[in-house]
Amino acid sequence: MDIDLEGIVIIVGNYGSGKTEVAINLAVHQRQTGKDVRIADLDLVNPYFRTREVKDALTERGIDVVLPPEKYLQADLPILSPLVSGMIRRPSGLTLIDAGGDDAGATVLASLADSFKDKTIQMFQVVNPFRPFTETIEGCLKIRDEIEGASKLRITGIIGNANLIDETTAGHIYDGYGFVRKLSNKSGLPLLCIAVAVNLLDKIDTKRFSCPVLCLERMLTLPWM
Amino acid sequence: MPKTFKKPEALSDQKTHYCPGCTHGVIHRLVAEVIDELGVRGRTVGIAPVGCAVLAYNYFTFDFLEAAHGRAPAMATGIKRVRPDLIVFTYQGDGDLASIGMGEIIHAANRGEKFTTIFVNNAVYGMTGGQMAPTTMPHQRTTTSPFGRDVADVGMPVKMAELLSALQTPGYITRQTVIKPKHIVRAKKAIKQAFTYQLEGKCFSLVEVVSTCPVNWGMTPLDAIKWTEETLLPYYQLGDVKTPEN
Amino acid sequence: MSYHMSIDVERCKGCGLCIAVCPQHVLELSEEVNPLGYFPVFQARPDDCNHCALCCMMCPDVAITITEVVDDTSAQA
Amino acid sequence: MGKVLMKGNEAIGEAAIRAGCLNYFAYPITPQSEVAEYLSKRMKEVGGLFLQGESEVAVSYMLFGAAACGERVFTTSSSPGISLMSEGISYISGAQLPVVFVNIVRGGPGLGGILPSQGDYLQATKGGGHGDYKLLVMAPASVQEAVEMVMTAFPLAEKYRNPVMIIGDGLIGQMMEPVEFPDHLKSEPTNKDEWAANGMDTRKSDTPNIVKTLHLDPKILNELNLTLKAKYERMKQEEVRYEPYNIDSDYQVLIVSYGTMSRVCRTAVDDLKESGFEVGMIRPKTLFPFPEKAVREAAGKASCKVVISIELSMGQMVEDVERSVLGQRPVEWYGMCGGDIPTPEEVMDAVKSLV
Repeated sequence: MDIDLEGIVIIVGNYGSGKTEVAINLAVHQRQTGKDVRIADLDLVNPYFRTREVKDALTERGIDVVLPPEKYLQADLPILSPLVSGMIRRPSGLTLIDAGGDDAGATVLASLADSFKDKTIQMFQVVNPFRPFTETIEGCLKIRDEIEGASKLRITGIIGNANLIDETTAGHIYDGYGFVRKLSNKSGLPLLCIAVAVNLLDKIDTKRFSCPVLCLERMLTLPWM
Repeated sequence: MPKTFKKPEALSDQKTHYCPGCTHGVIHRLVAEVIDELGVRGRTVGIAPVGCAVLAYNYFTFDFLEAAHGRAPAMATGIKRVRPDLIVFTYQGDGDLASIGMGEIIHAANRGEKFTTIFVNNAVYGMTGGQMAPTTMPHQRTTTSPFGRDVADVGMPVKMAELLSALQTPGYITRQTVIKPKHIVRAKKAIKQAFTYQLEGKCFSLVEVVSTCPVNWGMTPLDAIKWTEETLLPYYQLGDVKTPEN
Repeated sequence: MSYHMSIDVERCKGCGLCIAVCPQHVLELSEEVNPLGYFPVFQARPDDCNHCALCCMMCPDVAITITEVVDDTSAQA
Repeated sequence: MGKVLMKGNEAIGEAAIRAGCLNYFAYPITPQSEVAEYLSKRMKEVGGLFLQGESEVAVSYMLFGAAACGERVFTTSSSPGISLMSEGISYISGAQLPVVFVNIVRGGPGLGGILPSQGDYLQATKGGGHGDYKLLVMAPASVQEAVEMVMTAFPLAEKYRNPVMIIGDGLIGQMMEPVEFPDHLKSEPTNKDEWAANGMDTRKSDTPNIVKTLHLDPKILNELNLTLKAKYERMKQEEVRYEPYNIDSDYQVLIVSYGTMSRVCRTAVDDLKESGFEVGMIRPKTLFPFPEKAVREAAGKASCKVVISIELSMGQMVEDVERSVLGQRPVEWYGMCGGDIPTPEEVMDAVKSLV
């Protein structure tokens, strides 16, 4: 039971669901299996905690990171790199796209519709039931509708990311798994995997899950850590 | 037909600081009469501007706020949004509303805020000593246009009623004056209509009142009325410019 | 029923707007200064007043009022 | 309700609702726009009000209007926006209205940048607008603390009839932490009928209330300013909040630091302690009133050789620290304010270089 992705994979979700952390870790994980991996930061709405902050760490691992030009990296501007449409038109290996939060962040995807045409695309909704607006199944489904409406693309699967950062316990992981299972049943969307922080792994009985576990190493850290 | 006449209840006993012949006093009285007639004194909040009417809160007998220059429409928005049951009006002059507060009045009108603005246009900054206003007439001399307003340099006088009427949001925008009894009767009707729209929760309403400033114009009160009639009214034409129905 | 017009001398600023609108030419400016320093208006020809109230309407200082006087003669009539 | 994972900006918005403030006027500016985005959804759910004003100037007077008729109201903005609101803040202070402001500070001067900064210390604590006024200023160091400060800010603003400002740098607004919303922070009834222009019928009175800032009589204006001064003195007596850290050790250096910067300093203090180098820290939670006595006493400790103010600004807090230390020890400064945050190692080097 392992995660095996290829082609174009888009990561979406509500604000703070952990999309970027999940996307980065997916990139690292898939790279470790020997695939060619590229990741594009399409978060045009949130100026903090973006993929661009871990560019060097990813590049060292042989992952191709597509970002706006260097001089605009800290700008408060919605700059979409022209490289993005190129990488979508000619995908090879795994092409990961880290979209911004909510429908607002997913809107940019609609502008790339020409590039997405005739391509098979997988789009995963990251869900953390400990976040506002996604505490209920209805909340998650509402966000799914909003994102699909804004991006003009269909969500094809779910990634569970139940956590309270440093205060996450095994209980939270089990509860979160139960929640995304229910969401999967209700929505008919398959569960790709659930994310579990690396330091919690030995406290978790992964046999309780019928989906793969993505081991999450926190890369977007705070300055005092 | 003989009739009685007395000070409205909504007007206080205080003597105003306005100069002899200044029509602010007439406009104050009309607002007070309308508030009395609508029976809303106990739930009215007025907002005084920066300008000659800065002390307006002394002349009425209901709650009042005093605003910073031009910001009265933002304050009125604040009140009306949290207490829609209150009857709110701003009382603003031409410098206050058409210059420093242009942004506030346009956006309040465009949002369709349900308050009423009484806009007193006397084509000059009264309070600060007769300087040029956005509504000063071409060639009109003021203390900052000593050679007369040069429209090539500072543009034409702003017609606020028409400018606000260009907004697509429904509203009641009218221009009146109070220089003669017949005008006063119409002005009062317009003010009452404006407050009635507010009471009905219908729309933003603004009554521009073309007014006089004998002292800063350098005229007797009667000459000021004549000058208003001959010079201001042909440019600032009277009547409803916009009604919520059209 | 009759009407009584009164001018509050202390409120009047002597602007003369009422004089100009009075159709009966009842009003004139006084020669005496009021406490505010103005020469207030007074009814020079009170008998000509028909209580049309145009002066009241024009006065920016609410200095003129007209009240109803209930007297015996009008009650009998 | 258990803990939820929230961004500082969202938590600030939610905290206001939990504190009973259902009126929010704002204008978007990075890095705090998430408050408006969050509340544009949440206020609908709870039947509250969100209005996006046409400018920060207008917003500050919408706050004035809403507060003047006795309703709880707040806004959030970031540095350039607060500069624009400073006009209104002066009027709100002069009219003695309870309004809560949150400033998610970004780099300056001018447009500066969108990354974290503490460059608005002086603006917040010494004025910003015109006239003799002061805000009660609080600075959280975590998302949970931001929640508690916002919830405390409303009753404090009402107690003093004075604006309260919460200063969070961009990182506090943007980072996510687990939070919970205390329900013990309930506020007492206010005396608003005595002053609010809420309509005479509302308070069953026939005496108008007038909310104004114009006082042409010099004696009356002087009296108002004396009243304000007495209020600020009372804040100094009753509202000083701070957190001492490692203050029982025989520290050679005393750090004064607040907000995000203090969290980096905390890590540095821990790491230095492991290497046998003791450093104490006072973290002001209120910037006005400043914890003068705590800093003075901590600086006076026999082992303490030097005091250092560590900030994401070019030493704006130094003069408050100097004023508190009263010349007992030299006062130094370390910091940066381009958007980068010093690492714990850089702080350790700065501290070690002092002795």
